[in-house]
Amino acid sequence: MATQLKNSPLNFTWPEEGFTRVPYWVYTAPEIYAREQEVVFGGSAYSFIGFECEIPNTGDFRATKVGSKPVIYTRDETGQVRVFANRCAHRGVQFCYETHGKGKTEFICPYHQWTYNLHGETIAIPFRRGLKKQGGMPKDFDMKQHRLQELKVATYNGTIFASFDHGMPSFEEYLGPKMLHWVNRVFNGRPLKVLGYQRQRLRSNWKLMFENIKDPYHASLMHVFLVSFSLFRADNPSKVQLDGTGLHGVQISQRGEQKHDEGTEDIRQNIAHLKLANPNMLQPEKEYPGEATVVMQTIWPNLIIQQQSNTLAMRQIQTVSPQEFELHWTYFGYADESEEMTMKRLRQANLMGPAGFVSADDSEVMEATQFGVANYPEAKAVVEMGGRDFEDTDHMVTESMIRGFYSGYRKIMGL
Amino acid sequence: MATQLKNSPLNFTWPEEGFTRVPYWVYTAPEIYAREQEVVFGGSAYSFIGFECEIPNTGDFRATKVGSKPVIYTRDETGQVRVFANRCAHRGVQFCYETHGKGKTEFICPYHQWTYNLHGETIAIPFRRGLKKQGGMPKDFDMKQHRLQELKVATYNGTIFASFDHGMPSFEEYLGPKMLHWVNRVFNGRPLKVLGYQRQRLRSNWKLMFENIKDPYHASLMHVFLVSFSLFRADNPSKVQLDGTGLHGVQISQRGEQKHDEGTEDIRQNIAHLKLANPNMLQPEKEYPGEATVVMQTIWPNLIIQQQSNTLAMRQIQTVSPQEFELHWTYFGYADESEEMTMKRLRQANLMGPAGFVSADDSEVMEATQFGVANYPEAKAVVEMGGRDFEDTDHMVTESMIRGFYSGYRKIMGL
Amino acid sequence: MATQLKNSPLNFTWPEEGFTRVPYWVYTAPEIYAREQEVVFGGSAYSFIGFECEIPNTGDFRATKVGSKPVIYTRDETGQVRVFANRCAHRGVQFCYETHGKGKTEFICPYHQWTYNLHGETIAIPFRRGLKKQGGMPKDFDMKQHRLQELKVATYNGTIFASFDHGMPSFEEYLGPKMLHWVNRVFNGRPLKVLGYQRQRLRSNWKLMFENIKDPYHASLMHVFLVSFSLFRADNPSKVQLDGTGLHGVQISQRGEQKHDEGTEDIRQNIAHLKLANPNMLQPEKEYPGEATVVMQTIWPNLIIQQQSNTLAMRQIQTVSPQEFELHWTYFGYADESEEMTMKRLRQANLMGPAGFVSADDSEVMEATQFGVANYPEAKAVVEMGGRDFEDTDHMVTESMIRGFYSGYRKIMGL
Amino acid sequence: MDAKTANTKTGSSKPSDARALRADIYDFNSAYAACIDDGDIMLWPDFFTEDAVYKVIPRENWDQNLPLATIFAEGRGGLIDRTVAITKTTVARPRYLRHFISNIRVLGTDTGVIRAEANYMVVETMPTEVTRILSAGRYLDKFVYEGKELKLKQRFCIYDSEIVPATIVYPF
Amino acid sequence: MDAKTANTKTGSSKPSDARALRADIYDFNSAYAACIDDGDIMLWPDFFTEDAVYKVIPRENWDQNLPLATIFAEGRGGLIDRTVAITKTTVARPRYLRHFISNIRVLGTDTGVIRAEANYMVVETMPTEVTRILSAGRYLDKFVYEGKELKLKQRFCIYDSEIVPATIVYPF
Amino acid sequence: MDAKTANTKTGSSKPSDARALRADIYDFNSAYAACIDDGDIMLWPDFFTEDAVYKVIPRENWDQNLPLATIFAEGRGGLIDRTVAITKTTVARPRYLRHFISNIRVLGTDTGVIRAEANYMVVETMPTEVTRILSAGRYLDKFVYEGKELKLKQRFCIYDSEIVPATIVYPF
Ligand code: FES
Ligand code: FES
Ligand code: FES
Ligand SMILES: [Fe+3]
Ligand SMILES: [Fe+3]
Ligand SMILES: [Fe+3]
Repeated sequence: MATQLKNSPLNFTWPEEGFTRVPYWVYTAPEIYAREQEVVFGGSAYSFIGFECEIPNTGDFRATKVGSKPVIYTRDETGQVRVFANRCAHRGVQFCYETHGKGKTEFICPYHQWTYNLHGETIAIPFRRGLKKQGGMPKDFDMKQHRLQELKVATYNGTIFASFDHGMPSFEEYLGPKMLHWVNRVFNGRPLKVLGYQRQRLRSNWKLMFENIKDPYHASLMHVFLVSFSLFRADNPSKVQLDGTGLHGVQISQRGEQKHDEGTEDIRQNIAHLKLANPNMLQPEKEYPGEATVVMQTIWPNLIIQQQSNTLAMRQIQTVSPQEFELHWTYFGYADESEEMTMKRLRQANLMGPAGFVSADDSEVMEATQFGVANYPEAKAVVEMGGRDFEDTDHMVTESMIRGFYSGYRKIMGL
Repeated sequence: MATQLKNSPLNFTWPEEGFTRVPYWVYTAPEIYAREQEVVFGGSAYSFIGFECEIPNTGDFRATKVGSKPVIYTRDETGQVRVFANRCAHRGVQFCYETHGKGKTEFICPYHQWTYNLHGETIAIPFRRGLKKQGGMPKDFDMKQHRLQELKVATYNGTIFASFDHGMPSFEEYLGPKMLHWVNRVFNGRPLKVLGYQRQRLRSNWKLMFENIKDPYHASLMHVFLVSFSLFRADNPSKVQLDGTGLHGVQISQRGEQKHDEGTEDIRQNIAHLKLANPNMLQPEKEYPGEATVVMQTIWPNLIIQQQSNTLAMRQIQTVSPQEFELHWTYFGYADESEEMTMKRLRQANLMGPAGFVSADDSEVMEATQFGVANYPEAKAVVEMGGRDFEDTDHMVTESMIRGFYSGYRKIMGL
Repeated sequence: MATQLKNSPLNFTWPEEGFTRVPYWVYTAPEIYAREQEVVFGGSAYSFIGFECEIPNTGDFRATKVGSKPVIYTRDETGQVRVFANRCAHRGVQFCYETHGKGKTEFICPYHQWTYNLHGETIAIPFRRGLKKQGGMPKDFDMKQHRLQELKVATYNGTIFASFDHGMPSFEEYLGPKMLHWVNRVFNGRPLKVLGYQRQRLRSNWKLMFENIKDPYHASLMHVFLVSFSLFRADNPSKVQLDGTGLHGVQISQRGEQKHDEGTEDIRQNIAHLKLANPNMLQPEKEYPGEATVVMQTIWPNLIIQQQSNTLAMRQIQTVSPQEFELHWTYFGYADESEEMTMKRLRQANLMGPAGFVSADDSEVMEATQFGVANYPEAKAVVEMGGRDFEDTDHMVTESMIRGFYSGYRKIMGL
Repeated sequence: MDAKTANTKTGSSKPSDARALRADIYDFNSAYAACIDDGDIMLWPDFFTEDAVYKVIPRENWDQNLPLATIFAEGRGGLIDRTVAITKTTVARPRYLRHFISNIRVLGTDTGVIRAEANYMVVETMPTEVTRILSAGRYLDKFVYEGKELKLKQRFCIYDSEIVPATIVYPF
Repeated sequence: MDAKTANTKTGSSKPSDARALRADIYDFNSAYAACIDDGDIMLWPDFFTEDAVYKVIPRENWDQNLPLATIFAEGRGGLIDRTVAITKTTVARPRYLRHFISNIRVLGTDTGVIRAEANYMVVETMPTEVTRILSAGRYLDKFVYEGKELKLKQRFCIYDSEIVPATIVYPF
Repeated sequence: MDAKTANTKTGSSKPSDARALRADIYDFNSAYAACIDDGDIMLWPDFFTEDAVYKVIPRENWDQNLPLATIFAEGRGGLIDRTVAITKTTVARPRYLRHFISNIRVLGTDTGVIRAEANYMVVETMPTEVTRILSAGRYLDKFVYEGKELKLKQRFCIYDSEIVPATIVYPF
């Protein structure tokens, strides 16, 4: 993937219909993938990194990825969160072997023990001055010029985002007030706690994950479990909102009654009579103002914020190859919540993740999409549900957010 | 593989000797593979799909592939066989998850339940008119323009072939009378029955499978089992025939006596004394007019019709990557044959397939060829046994069919 | 990998700093890898093949690889060592299936039994003259033109090297006197014996293996075991030598006392008090003149000669893909040595190989480097320890040999 | 022979009833696996007690004392709901699973509850794909006898394979 | 101890002779695997009765009641022919196989014929390649005692791994 | 029941004490694996006798009678040195190992030394990677009883997986 050269033109032509079509080569071409690493994940965007509560103290750290690029996040002695490429300034070693840890005062690369403080500055190079007057680095070698690559960090009410572009505006500006409103709903300043992780690798292009979650249309049709228990129904009050770029979006909906009517007549597999043998798995409790019970927000380029009833999770997208991505789920709650509420979240977690009563459908269909499109590069998707433009709607019967996504994607990719 | 652009030139130069040489880059280059998907499997050729008897009734279906392209075949309510790309018209999902099934009246994509009748026409799009006057597809959206991609189908005495090119001539014209003659031998209108399947994946380029089977020369040398039991010997009466393009071919031969003479003196491993502890595995019964006991026919671009004694099989080639292909064996007999004959076929099946006393040699040598050539792209095969042209012969001591194959291949590939 | 065309330009630009920087695309780009196969392993270099004592008698043989190219080495009836591409002259089969064997008077390809003598000449082609006057090779077919591809072989005191370039100078000239001096130390004409093999596959580019072993700087820092037992210390007398091209190199060092002082104060993990519960694993015996106890010599393009105390091994690099290589270890001793000495070698072997107390650190850090650099193609290594040029030194505090390596590499690759 | 003679004969370090216990668990696990691999998944809850707890837990959560499980079925009801979802609501591609359960260890018995462990590997074969390792890990079990039948009061599947390949449809 | 005391002691649900039976099958399978993995393949037929039937069957054929097998050896003779082909006529690259047989289940005994099942995995290592899963599936067995020796009257290897990686040279 | 009745009842070909012996080895191997997979590697040497020899040997060396091993630990001391290196000096990335030990065969006993074999598979999971086969092969064991405890006097791990994926950090 390293062969893409900066600014070399991509020999691909987007269908003339524009963002109501998605050409299938966009899910498979190595050149596209390499360019995405460069201008999407390596470019001017805030990628989700993790939570502040995962690294509460100075020297706590975790490893993650921005796209395919390994990074670590840690907290320095001033309490500031720092994000660095997990790549030694000397000869590139992924110097941090552990996935997480604590109590670091510095990071030492195992290879030659170049040592970095919690600001990513190189503070020690063994034998820099040589040994017994022999060897060592050149006199004019400037350690300041050889430090860990740092990312610009934005923390927001306990969440951590970062960008390889230090010219980025503030996170608030990046998201804009409309999107920020929904972020504020869950991340309202209340201290957070992590309940655990789930991770899965899909043989699917990463963009299909966004298409999936930006697509309320499917939720009311494919997810028999959701629909049967009316956790999500097309005919429940609901809306879709996008930011100006189309890259960020949110779908808002509310739970209904279990029933069979217009909303479900189109849904062949709806099982109105379905009952749970152990109902305690689904006894949601209202915890946010307003009627919305489901808010799924997508933040470019790698995050889905999931609030489905009481199950809260960040779904972070990591890319592996043109035809593989990983989904890393971090489930969370609030530090000061009751044990009962935590238990509700853990029980409702059965809906989500690699074995989720709902999400399993999605991981299966995303791979099925990749297998369907991978060998038909000349064909294309048609994305016209709800019209041919992208705008906010007061309903779920639309692919508006997908059109918005590709509108923004094409600009960034120069496609 | 999706990155090959239509009509872009291939930067490869065939050796000046022409089709008596095969340059080894033809077995490994991603650009060649992508072009093959486009112009060979996706182009003007009839690929073998399956048998009519596999889908006897309306709504029966099976999944297979044309090259790397997933398709399904089914039977509509008029009894006509239909072949469709297994790719939803909406956003590309491989909508048919099952490998086979029955009783379909329509195909429903799991993602958004776009529904297709057995003609591949889109007959239902949930929320197409929106819900409660909201959303839905644009007024001018024409379902007719968004249907399953259908392939042109040719059925011939129980076999099913299909092409992505709807301008194809009839199957009879495609094969020509000389080739058709041999197809008619086995597929004479007698109703067929499937005895079972065998599948294997080889780390080898798909063309090496054709080289192998278009090469009677090797059979009398490598296959000690065949030779020792005189099931196939170079000195048995035999011949080779090709069609005008060189792409299709057939080798015809007959069983001889177990012996040791000129025909085998060149065959070092011939074991004239070899006996079966359980002879019932090899008690062939004559079932076709004429003396031929072995007829191996290759039909461009993905089929081998195998008749070795009483074991009948279609060997379908599916491509996986430049250096991998799969061989899918469908063993069959006649619906009205005796149990004894069926048992003979099942016993003789020990000769063929992934564990075949004969075919195991072939799968091993095909991988050994790939490993031999993959890292010597600058080298080339010499294909001069039996001369430097391709024509019919009354003997097996020739690579005529391989030369014919590459003559046709180069024209189609523009190489 | 077969798609690289001879003499096509590589679209990569080396950093202007020159060989004090290594751009990370050099470890991942398929085009670079393909070119390396062509001009490095397939070009004008002597690759290590094996030992003469592995094939003592006529007809003994072993299989190995030059880069990614499969070859075999054998001994002909005159006692001369021969190296051939393991690729049949007919249609490319890796005709030698076994990894090693003996007693061959000829090599017979399994596919059509083309037969080669121990000189690689084609001596038999079954049915070459046809059968019963039918078929066969063209009258003017010249078997001499179709033989096994032979490599130019150089044997030196029991070692075997070979090159695809028959215009190569002698091995002595190739290495030059300075490098030859160190080869002579271990390979002094004393008959050798092989003690066994170890093999490992690393998800790392092959050049990182050379960087690792051409880097004495890391040894005194990363290898806690080495340092703690003072088997290798930066402050032990030691030196580095290169040939003129920079491609070959050697580091020479000597054991010291277990201690804690300037040499180790920079080494955080030094465990001065470390003791072996079973000391017999480390009771080296002097066996060469001079003070040196550790001599690690790198011979372009695929060999490391290891002499660490009494453990002797050839480490042969085989390439698998741009991001994978294999290390094949052949441990040896002298045919006439005492059982005690052999036992010392076997015990000290615990230091090396896939589970080595020392080498395990290296295999781990090589993969960690690949993972660190693979997705940052725009970044580069800084290689300035010991200066910005490459020359011999009387100390270990230098990356001189790495700079030399890339100086030579760039010339050969045209980068 | 009785335990004692066994011990004297072979120096066996285990009383014979521990042997029989492990043998029962071996048979239980074999039947359990067969139910999932080749049998009727709807019968899977019958291997558990009424108040059983079944969890599939990423090893990292277990090691960090994080409470999240990937599957969390409470009681026979929770197990039944899982089987209903598998068979009625989940839209998953067909696949074959195959369980390999080995290294069974009986850790002890308190008041009728037998604590045991085993290593498990589940390999998965998707149609037209080669067989792959879906999950490898450890069972943390609590068994009780209901009559002569062993039942699981607890099965925690702590999985090393933290990066799940695609989807977990059937239980481990 | 006798079965009854065993049962009272441990609540064991199995009579002791079923235990001994499974133990015999375990030992049989271990010897069977060792013969293929590390032993002399020519001795493989000795694990079968004179009239034995050995089949290697793709699971899809088994599930669809299609009669085709990938290997179909009838009687000791058919097994011997297979070993002769393996050792004398087949032109195959060298390889290592390794069998893992677990979850043995004794299903019952009728008139001296013991029906049993097991899960098997066979991993394959080709020279200079990493170890891979060659086949995973289930044995459907029928055993009989010839004297004190168990013999296979039937072994059907129903394999999940329908896409065979290259070639099946040695039996499962 | 005693061995004889067992034999008459089931035709068992093994004396009961051989059964108990295999059972002890099974339990031993399960504990051995748990020590490496989930336990404290520092306790690993306790599974061996004072004079034990532990080797990890590529099958090609074994088959060609080449003396080189990949790991060669002599005596309790050599085993302890290995654990010290693993925990104190080796700079290796974290990983999970999981052992699957099956097909245990008791080959015989001479003067208190029990010769046994087993097939083993060790799968490895690196952080953020899918589980892979690290090594498959065979144990060649010599056991002795120290009191009622089995100890390994010899464990040779002959591995088919000659191309080691990266690094062997923990023992097989
Ligand atoms: S690579 Fe990190 S210190 Fe040298
Ligand atoms: S992708 Fe098939 S219905 Fe939407
Ligand atoms: S390929 Fe070797 S003899 Fe034909
Ligand atoms: Fe969904
Ligand atoms: Fe053949
Ligand atoms: Fe090192």
